[in-house]
Amino acid sequence: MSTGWLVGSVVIAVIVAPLIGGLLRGIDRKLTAHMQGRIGPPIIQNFYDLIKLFGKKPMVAGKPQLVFAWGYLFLIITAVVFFALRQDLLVVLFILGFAGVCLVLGALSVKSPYSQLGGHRELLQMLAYEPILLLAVIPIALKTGGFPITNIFEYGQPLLPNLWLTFIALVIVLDIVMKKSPFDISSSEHAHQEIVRGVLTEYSGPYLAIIELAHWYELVLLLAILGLFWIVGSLWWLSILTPLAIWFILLITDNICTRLTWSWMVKFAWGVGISLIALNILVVNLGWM
Amino acid sequence: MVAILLALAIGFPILTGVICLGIKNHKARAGVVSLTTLVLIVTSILFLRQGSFPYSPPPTWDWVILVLDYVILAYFLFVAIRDFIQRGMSRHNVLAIILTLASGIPLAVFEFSKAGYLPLEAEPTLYIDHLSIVMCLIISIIGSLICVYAIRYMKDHEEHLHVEKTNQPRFFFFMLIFLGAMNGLVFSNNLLWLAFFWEMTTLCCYALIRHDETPIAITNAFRALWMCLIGGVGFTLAIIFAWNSPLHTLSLMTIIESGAVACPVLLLPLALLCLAGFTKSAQVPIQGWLLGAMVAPTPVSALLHSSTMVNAGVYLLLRIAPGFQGTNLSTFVAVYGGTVFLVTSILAISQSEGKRVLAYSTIGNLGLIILCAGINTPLAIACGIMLIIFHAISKGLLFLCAGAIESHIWSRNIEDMEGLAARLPILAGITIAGMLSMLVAPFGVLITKWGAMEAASGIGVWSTLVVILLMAGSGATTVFWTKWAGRLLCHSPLPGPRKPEPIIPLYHGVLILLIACAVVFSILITPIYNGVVAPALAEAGYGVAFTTGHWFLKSPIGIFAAWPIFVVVALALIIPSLRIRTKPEESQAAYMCGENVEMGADEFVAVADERTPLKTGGFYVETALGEKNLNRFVIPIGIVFLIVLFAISVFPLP
Amino acid sequence: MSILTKSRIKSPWLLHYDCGGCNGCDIEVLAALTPIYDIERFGIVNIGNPKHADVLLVTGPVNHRNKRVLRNLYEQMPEPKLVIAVGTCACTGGIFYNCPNTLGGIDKIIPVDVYIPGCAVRPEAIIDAVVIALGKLKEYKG
Amino acid sequence: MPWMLPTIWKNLFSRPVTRRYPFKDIREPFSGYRGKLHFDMEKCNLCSACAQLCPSNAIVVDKEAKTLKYNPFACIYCATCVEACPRKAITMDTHYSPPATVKSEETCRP
Amino acid sequence: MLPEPIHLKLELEDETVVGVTPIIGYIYRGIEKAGELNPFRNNVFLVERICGICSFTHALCYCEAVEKLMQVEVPPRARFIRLCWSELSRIHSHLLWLGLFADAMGFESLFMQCWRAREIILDISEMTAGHRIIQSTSIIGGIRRDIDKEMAKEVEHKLSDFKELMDNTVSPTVYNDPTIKRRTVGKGMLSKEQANLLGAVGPILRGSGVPLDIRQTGYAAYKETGFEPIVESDGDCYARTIVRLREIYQSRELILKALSLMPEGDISVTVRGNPPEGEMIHRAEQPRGEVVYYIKGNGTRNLDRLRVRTPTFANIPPLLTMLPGCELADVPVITLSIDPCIACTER
Ligand code: SF4
Ligand code: SF4
Ligand code: SF4
Ligand code: SF4
Ligand code: SF4
Ligand code: SF4
Ligand code: SF4
Repeated sequence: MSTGWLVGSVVIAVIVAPLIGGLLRGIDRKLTAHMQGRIGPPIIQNFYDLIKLFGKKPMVAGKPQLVFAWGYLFLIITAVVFFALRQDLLVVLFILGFAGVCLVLGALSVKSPYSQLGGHRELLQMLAYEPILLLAVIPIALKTGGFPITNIFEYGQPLLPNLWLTFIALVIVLDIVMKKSPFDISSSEHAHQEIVRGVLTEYSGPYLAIIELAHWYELVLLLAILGLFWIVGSLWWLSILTPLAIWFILLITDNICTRLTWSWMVKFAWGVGISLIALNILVVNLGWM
Repeated sequence: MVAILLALAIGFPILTGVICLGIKNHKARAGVVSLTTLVLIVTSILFLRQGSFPYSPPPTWDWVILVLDYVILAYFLFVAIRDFIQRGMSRHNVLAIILTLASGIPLAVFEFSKAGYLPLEAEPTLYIDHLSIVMCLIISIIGSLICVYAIRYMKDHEEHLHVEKTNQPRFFFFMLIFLGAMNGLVFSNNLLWLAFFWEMTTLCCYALIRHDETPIAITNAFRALWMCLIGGVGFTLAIIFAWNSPLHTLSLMTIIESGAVACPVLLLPLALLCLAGFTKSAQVPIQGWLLGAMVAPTPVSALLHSSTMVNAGVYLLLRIAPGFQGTNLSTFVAVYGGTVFLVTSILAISQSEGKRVLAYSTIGNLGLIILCAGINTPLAIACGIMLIIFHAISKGLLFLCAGAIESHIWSRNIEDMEGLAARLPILAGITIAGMLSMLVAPFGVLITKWGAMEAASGIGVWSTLVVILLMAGSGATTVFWTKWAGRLLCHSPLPGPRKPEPIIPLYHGVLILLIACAVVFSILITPIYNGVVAPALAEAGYGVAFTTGHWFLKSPIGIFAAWPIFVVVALALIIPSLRIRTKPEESQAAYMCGENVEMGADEFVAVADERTPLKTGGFYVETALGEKNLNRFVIPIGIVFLIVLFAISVFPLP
Repeated sequence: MSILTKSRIKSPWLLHYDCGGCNGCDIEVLAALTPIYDIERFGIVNIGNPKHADVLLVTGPVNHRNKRVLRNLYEQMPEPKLVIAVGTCACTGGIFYNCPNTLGGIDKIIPVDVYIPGCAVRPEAIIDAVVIALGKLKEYKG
Repeated sequence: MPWMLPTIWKNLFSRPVTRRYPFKDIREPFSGYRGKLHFDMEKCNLCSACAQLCPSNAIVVDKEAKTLKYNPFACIYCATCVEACPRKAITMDTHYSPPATVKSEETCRP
Repeated sequence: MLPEPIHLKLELEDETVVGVTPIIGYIYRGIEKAGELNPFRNNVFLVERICGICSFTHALCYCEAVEKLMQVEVPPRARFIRLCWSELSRIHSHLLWLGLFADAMGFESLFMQCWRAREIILDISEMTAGHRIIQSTSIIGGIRRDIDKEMAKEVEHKLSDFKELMDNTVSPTVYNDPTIKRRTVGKGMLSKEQANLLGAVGPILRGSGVPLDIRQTGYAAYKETGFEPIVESDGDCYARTIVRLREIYQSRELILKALSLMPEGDISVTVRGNPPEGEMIHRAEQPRGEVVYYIKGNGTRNLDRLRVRTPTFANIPPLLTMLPGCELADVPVITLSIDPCIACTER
């Protein structure tokens, strides 16, 4: 790939990703509303929210909080950039992990009961999904012969038929990261449960906006990772459609079940997610897929 | 020239240690210690410039070593028997006696029967290569910094404990001779020499854990002693089996070069050396001694139990790894290391005492290095070596931070550290940075984790298991580090007026130096790789692990770009401080359902309108993941592993 | 109208606090969120956290115990912020005018932007009130 | 889990039940709704029966000044006054009292 | 989304609750005192606003207490219509609760469906009484509005819509959904003995297997319509949920029965004079359980004492025994399972 191409894709990724993310969140709310028999907000509602938040008077609960908020955003953008540059997938995920740590530390840095609790829950959430996310890279690398995303592009065959077990495990991760039922443990979109808004409790105004923006990037990045499973010449449109379909299924799941507890989540994620991937690695190793 | 260098590296600290024993004056002792450390640092750098070389001292030295070896063993016997008499029989002193005899008697019988009153020689006696130079740099630089730090720490420590007659001469004696012993250990090629220095570090370890002479310290010292002596027994047996093998040698190089594939008989001595390595690195099931060792003064923990002595074990494994390449032993070592990593990382979650968390994390990271040794590919070995470097820096730093914090709050409990970021911003900041350096992406420890993952993702059922252990363990480490960092950070948004943090040059200086090392080395990972790791790999007969370009590390299957992430982190740190001048009126108290007593106080209104202080706490899952609960499984698992170790080395399957 | 003002008008997040009402108005506030009225159409979310909220909906006549809470919540909301007194008892004390432990209206404690009469108020009235309150944002400078 | 599925699926593809107040599909209040109060001062003779019975003190009749003051922000819309007025001077709208930015009393003079 | 402020001071160990102290007083207004200052007829409107959820039952219980004290015979038609409104408020209260309960478990779409069904009930209430939730139709001596034939038809029609909606959405989910069961079955256990000992009332009591419901005493028109309490024996959050869900259906049946059995006639009698000297206690079954009114007259138009004992107050001790030992995530679920109403607890 030429340098121009690379620079272009980075610029597009950095600018377009949040637009898609915001739009997806808006559609999410709209669809959820419709599923509940309501009309729901306009699709671009989340952009209004974001701009409004940026326009609010800053209110700060301690300086470290801000450092971590910015750190969270920047690191996620870095991950997106690395992804756009088709760098090592494992590195992308490590950066994402760092970003997650920032979010938790930001929450833990304020002595507030809700924020503390939310931080700890988020941590457990990371405990649940991080290993799966990182492990998911292994079967991909085994198939394509390396960790860089370039390899996937050059592989020449869709990955999904062989790696659907891994794919399912990643869907679980996506559900946890999107904080949808049954995994909305550390904070919930609708903020009236026992921990108010968990990790976000003590952020306000522009800083809340920063975190929100980072969430958008994160969502798009994860969907893009799911999209990698279809990347191949003529079927490229499937790599856009599949993640969207998955995302839609997750929306439905969100609406048909309750939130479960964190201990269940960790058990489920480790038990099911890790075994799925382990099985997949094994099967690939044995050459059956 | 090289002889002088060796004398400076090994002999000089031992000499100054002995001198310290006689110095009563605090200042003078500080001078001697500082001088030693300076010499050591310079020497180690000269070693780096010198490169690898073999060296055999005159045969008289073999005699000296032989005699001193028995002296040390005799001393162990003496203290154990004395303890038996003074404090009555206990599991620890009995085992110490038995194991001393078990390693001393066979050795004596063997030496005197086989060699006919002559010390066994091996050519060359000492061999200096890049792996040992890396170790020497760690020992000399980090070890020295810790000794410097200890000058101040021991003063505070004794003041806090109201010690009447200072014990510092003895303390620094052991600290310094330990540095010499470690250098000797990493340079030795003759197994007998190696075993001697090995016992010498055990001696220092025992003496330093015991330093405070409290009953618990003494008990834990004996526990450390007998557990480390298992390694001594392993060494003795390894020597005997190696000599009795067709190679008929005591030279480590010869054994490794031959390798167990060519000569399966060597599998047993190699497995015994692995066992010795496991004990020194406090791997499951004998992790107990390292945790017990945390009663020692903090510089001891930093020096022996994190950055230096425990590294001897993993050093040995990396050293002999080429020897068992391609055998089941190698697979075993990888799975074992991974299991230890996972188990200890989970155990660390439930710990509320800071130093115990550090100890578990240390054991876990050593497990990770062992895992690398077991994977045994160039990439893995490179990662193992780099992990030794970065882990030593970060963990040494964290222990020293724990010590410095302790000297302020006189507690090691994580819960008591709540809100230190407000009270001691510099110290807490360094500590948090240190934790992050253990945990997150651009720092060296994670780069090596990345490499290990890439290396471990090879083909095979076992590699599947190993990566899963590795990843699950990493998940657990995130939890305990983040939790601890969070406790340090947790403070109420509007704190009252603060006293500025007292700056203690010896503490802050050393800490800043170490954190700078962690950052700079992580950024300079490519020169470090090219400078020391790549030659070490080549010398051990491995292929190329990474190529470098744009200051990125490239493996055949991946690329790691560290510095761009650093740039981002720097931005995240700088932007808020540039853009946001927090005005006081922008600060706002935490949300407590509107029940804050007044803005700023971290109290809320509760029963009968009383002010109730807000208490927050970390998350420990003590009931589910506590030591009591998990050790029921962990120790048997460890024992099963050791049984498997012998099974596969005695009956090597194809 | 600048895009910021427009966004502010399009995205009011509510914090609802019951200062001692009878639940009548409170459940109507909730009812406004549900399918029949669905105030999320206007971008309104019930956020439950003063630090995120733009509009404070208060029901009830305020008593000597919760006035402190009310003031704290109000202070923890970042500017620009609006307050709506929901229901007769939040406006003046209403039926509780002679109860010994009521203060008679939340405007005794914090400034109020819009008053909704009614006991209990209808969800439609809440929608009207939010619209009136948001009108005030057009003049907001800061 | 699947038991909610038919519902949300149906909802997703059918028109939302939302009444689009204040734009359209507004359900008019039922005829008996107790809304805004109107005082017909032609009929009123300031007998103050309403003021005496009002449970929330929303009506004050000042016979000397010949005024009847009514505070819609204190009224609980219970309709007691409507039933009590001997001259049927008080009526109730089916529309609720509108929200306002200031609390204003209505002062009525015959 | 607990709409009301109660402050539970929780002591946590990791995420397990080890201690609970309820802190109240955020809603206390002094209604009972005001009840002595107001004329006794006006108190109807005041007690209705002790709480806006079962406001009608408060009014009914107060009115019947005063009527008993003054020995007024209420026309039978009034008693039947009172029953209708009282059951309507039970349906809307239970649905409201079920919605909040679902929301506490993060089941938002169920919440929305419950509240959507509830709007039908509120429409009935607005149509018959003139207001969505505060009916203000019961007065001393009877009721203020009649439900005529046409209106009764309309009500029946709406109630069958309601049943259809419930049958298709809410009920199957609550009965079958595994995630709901996971969060509620076995949570917040209260045995039959404990329930009796700690004085639990209402669905909590019946959820623990005790068949006790004040409607059995046959006030209003319950004697004529007949009534059997609904009981579940498991004593956990799920049992309480099922009790309430079944009561929704039962209430619908009761309304239909009352509408069909309702005799023609006056809807109120004129009550003259003031309550005589003397005391009276009257009980009624609110959605949350037994409410007790105590009044003391002194021959003037003001009462000497008005005292209300409300169901949530009685249910707090059982709550405090349910909470310790549960996970933090279960606290809202368990707390909500007693359907706490602070407004009337503190008055
Ligand atoms: S505890 Fe929860 S529900 Fe209660 S006031 Fe606080 S945030 Fe609201
Ligand atoms: S205004 Fe009326 S209905 Fe609303 S909270 Fe107050 S008393 Fe209750
Ligand atoms: S009761 Fe009727 S006539 Fe008498 S003052 Fe009131 S409005 Fe006028
Ligand atoms: S409707 Fe009721 S509260 Fe309003 S003025 Fe009439 S009597 Fe008073
Ligand atoms: S009367 Fe109310 S405020 Fe006073 S102590 Fe009792 S509960 Fe608390
Ligand atoms: S029990 Fe609850 S709903 Fe019923 S009157 Fe009391 S507070 Fe209101
Ligand atoms: S225990 Fe009963 S009688 Fe005593 S104060 Fe409480 S409610 Fe009144």
